[in-house]
Amino acid sequence: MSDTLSTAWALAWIRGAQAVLAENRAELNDLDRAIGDGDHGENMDRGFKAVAAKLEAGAEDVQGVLKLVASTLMSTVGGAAGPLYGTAFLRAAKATTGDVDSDGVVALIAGSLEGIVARGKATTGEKTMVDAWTPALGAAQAAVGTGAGPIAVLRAAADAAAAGAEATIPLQATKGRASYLGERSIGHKDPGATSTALILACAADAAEAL
Amino acid sequence: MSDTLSTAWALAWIRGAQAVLAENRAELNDLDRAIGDGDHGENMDRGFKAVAAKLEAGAEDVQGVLKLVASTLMSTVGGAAGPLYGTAFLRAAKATTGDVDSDGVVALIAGSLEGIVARGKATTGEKTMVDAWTPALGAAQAAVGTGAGPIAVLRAAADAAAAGAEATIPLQATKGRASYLGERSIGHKDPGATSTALILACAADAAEAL
Amino acid sequence: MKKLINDPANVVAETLAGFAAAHADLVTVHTDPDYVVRADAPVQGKVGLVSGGGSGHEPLHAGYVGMGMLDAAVPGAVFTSPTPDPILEATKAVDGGAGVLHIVKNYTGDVLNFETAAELADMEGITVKAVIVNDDVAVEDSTWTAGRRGVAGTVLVEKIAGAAAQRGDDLDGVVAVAEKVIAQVRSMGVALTACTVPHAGKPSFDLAEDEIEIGIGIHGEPGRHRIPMAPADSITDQLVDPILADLKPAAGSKVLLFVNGMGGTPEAELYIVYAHARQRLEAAGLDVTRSLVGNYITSLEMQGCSVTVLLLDDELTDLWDAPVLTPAFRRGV
Amino acid sequence: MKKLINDPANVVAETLAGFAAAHADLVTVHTDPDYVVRADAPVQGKVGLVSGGGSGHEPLHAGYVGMGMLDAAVPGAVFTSPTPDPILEATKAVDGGAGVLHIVKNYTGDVLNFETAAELADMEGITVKAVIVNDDVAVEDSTWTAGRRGVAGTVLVEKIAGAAAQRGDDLDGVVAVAEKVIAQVRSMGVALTACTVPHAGKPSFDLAEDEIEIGIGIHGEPGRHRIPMAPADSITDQLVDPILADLKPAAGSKVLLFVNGMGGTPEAELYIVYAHARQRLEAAGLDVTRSLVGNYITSLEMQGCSVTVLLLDDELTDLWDAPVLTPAFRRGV
Ligand SMILES: Nc1ncnc2c1ncn2[C@@H]1O[C@H](COP(=O)(O)OP(=O)(O)O)[C@@H](O)[C@H]1O
Ligand SMILES: Nc1ncnc2c1ncn2[C@@H]1O[C@H](COP(=O)(O)OP(=O)(O)O)[C@@H](O)[C@H]1O
Ligand SMILES: [Mg+2]
Ligand SMILES: [Mg+2]
Ligand SMILES: [Mg+2]
Ligand SMILES: [Mg+2]
Repeated sequence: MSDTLSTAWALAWIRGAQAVLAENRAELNDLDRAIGDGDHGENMDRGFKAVAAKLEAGAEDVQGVLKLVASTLMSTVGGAAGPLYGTAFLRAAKATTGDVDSDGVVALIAGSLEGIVARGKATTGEKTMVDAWTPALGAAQAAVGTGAGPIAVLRAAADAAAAGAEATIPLQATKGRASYLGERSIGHKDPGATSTALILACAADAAEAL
Repeated sequence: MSDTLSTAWALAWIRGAQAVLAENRAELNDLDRAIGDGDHGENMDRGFKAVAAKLEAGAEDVQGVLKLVASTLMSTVGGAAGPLYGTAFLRAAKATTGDVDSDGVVALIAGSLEGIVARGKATTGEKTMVDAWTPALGAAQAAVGTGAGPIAVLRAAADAAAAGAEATIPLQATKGRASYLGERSIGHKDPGATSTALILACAADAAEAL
Repeated sequence: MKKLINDPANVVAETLAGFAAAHADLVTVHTDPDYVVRADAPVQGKVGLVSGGGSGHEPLHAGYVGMGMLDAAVPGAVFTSPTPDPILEATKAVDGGAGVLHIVKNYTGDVLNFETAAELADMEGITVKAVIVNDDVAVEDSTWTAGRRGVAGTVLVEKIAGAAAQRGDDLDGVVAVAEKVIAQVRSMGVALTACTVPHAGKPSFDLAEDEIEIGIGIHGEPGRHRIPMAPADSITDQLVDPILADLKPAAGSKVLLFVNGMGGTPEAELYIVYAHARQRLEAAGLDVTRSLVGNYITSLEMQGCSVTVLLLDDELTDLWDAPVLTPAFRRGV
Repeated sequence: MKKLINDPANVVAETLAGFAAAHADLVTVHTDPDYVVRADAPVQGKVGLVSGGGSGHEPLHAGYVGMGMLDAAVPGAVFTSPTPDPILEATKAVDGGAGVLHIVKNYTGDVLNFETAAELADMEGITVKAVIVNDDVAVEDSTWTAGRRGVAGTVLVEKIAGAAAQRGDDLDGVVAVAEKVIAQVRSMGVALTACTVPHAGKPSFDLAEDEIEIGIGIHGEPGRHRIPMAPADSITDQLVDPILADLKPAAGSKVLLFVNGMGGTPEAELYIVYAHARQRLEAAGLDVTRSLVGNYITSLEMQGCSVTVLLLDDELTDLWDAPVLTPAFRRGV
């Protein structure tokens, strides 16, 4: 365990995310099938497969990895999730420098969230991935307040994102494709919030496994 | 029981046929569905409903009834069955004069068969209505030979038509829509032979009920 | 059965009512008996073209009534040939003094009803000739069968014969052009699903979830044999192979390649079939100089397609390219 | 799932290959990134029109590339908005110096990806403006939702804005025409069956044998509510009523009535819907002066349809009637 997360962590995170999103492809499609158009798992899987293929080329630092993820997602995912995740990773890269400590983890998550909100103009409670990123940021900040190291901060964020994703179930969607369903969107978990929780869990897993 | 069948018989026959074809509409459709396009019951029902509506206007003699049936079937049934049955009834009318005795029944059936063959160019064993009309004619001729009256001649013809229809089951179709199936037409009863048997049974029923 | 219909018995009549209202600039729809004619029929001095058959193949035939194609279309009940009366009335309505050509798909019912109508028209002094389209290689053609069915090639016959009539050919000339197309066109179809005739209320045949029917006709009748579901390229091979075997086109021949949708297949899939069929024709040394892809002769909502190949020469190419203005087919006007 | 495809991952690429071969006279297809342009692009001095979105809606958008309509179409994966790269490349390929209009259907994904592409194009010195089509009255339009979806009205926007660009309007002029159409067009759809996205392999939603989905979108997403199967006239009422309630057209207004098939519905059924919709509009005092009936913007093999009403004035009527020459839409040429 070290006090900062390096390029190796970033690479392990994204490789792990690729594997986890591939595993959860069908489940994410099913969630999207219920309140959207059934392609979210497909989109994320396609995007992270493309990312993984490019990662082989290597990246100099954490920010290099994040930028590669950003541009690749932007150019391969399409749909709503492509520009949203693309901007999220781009802002995460811009919000940090070099290896990432506890504050860096907070900055990374805050940057992601800001990017998503800047593009998608959603706020909390609209049943989108914002409802996973927002509690993740809150939990990360709280963990830093208790003096936690970056690994523990990431874990706190990941757990909060997972809880946030669960908490989208009773919400009525007012942004994204699910909003077309009106009240019928209630009772289903948001696919984008779910993929966010998976990705953040991979970040924590990768950090713990270092 | 009389020695000739009159206009009342012809009217009762056709009314009975209308009822029986309506009852057997779905069954004839199903037979046609197996080796054709599933509309034979529909076609016959539509045609005889139109005939029944026109019968109200009345007809002077047996031939008048048969001609009305012919022209109405021709103009309402369509498909293969329309021109075939239309021509059959037309030739039946032309082959007889006034009330029908035993020889008249034979002439009526012979006329029908000739009309069908003239139009459709089928011979026996091709899995068509010819395979019901041909044994019907043979049986009628045989019955006349034994001195039977017109009612018994009709019943013999009807029974032979029914047996002929059953006997189409093992045949491979070489005429009509069922021929497109090649060997796959084997094992199914021909819908047109079946409707022929129904119609001739109604003729016998009507004669017996007089 | 879920369909956008009211009463199954009124499907054809209600369809014609909508068609008449939507295309009043191009066609006139007569009811009782039902037939559709060019708005400017009869065109004096021009050979009149009449086609028809059971409904359920839309846009065939009514969609092809107009300048450069048909003068009249006669729609029967769904999948049931029309009776002689409306064929006769349509024939009378489009006779401009140069005679009338009946374009008949080879089905016993169509042939018999058109034959009767032609006899009746003849008695009224109208010269009628008929051509029988029989392009379906799925069916064995022999004196012992009802012969090959008429399927997608009908669209090409109607377009090309229509152009010949429009340029002023006489009746024998139009017949000759139509016969040339018929001699040089072959088709083969496949169904992924059956279709449901409205008044029947259930599918015309049963097909398992992993089966397809090769050699399907256009009337919801079963095809020649069933195979397990396969990739598009393999299915396409099974349509192209019998066409080439039957047509035996010389290498270097120019051809028109027509991939037709049966009504329920997404257009994208038709282009996938087209791409492979074209590769196959090119590999056989053929030059695909004209193409048609889309739903032109359908079987209600059936999923599937047919492939049609027409051998072209300069005359047929010119007639194919000639202007046409109908509800469903417009080129060069 | 039975489809005429090879590998679900290659559906769009193989479709484009077939499309390119079949329509080489009208369009050029670029791959990697995928986009389709007019064969004569860029047209110097003319505003370039680019549209796009997920595939699976064929003939939209690629079928509308050509003279008098779109200059380029950008197909994404099935039902998934394309990424910014191909939109940017298409934008560059059709810029003839007069600027480029992006016609975007109102879906978060389409809007975000086109926005990004427009920013990138701007950085390369190309003036890009965008219009957002949002004609679907099934969706509540409020600041609290993603807004109404863009559906069948898109076809009319593309045709009419395309005609404005073709006659030489400048970018602001074409935007104004497109915005006028968007302001005056409303649609509402119904699904009788769901459709199956190839890579998903199962229907996008579940619908019982006796249920239909009112207010369906075009991406296989569920609609607003479910009702038991009903006669066509009653279903049509449920599409026409909300359109009239939202559009509130003055009696005597001239309108275009567009009945669009979702891909798997027989054309005959569309005319039945058209007939009743037209009756309803006429009963409301409207004058149906233009009509369009057919599969113009589909959802794969979905069964169902949409009704679209566009308020016309003389300018829009003239632009609607203007010549157009594309693979899927030809008038007056
Ligand atoms: N305006 C928005 N802001 C934030 N997230 C959004 C927004 N719109 C959609 N999303 C997210 O995107 C997810 C859907 O992504 P995806 O299915 O890949 O794209 P599409 O909806 O274009 O098919 C939703 O579950 C939601 O979390
Ligand atoms: N050439 C023919 N000669 C005699 N009968 C025929 C011939 N062709 C078809 N048939 C009869 O017609 C019947 C089918 O009638 P129908 O289903 O009403 O017409 P279609 O085949 O046009 O749908 C067949 O079952 C057969 O008995
Ligand atoms: Mg989605
Ligand atoms: Mg039949
Ligand atoms: Mg029939
Ligand atoms: Mg999507």
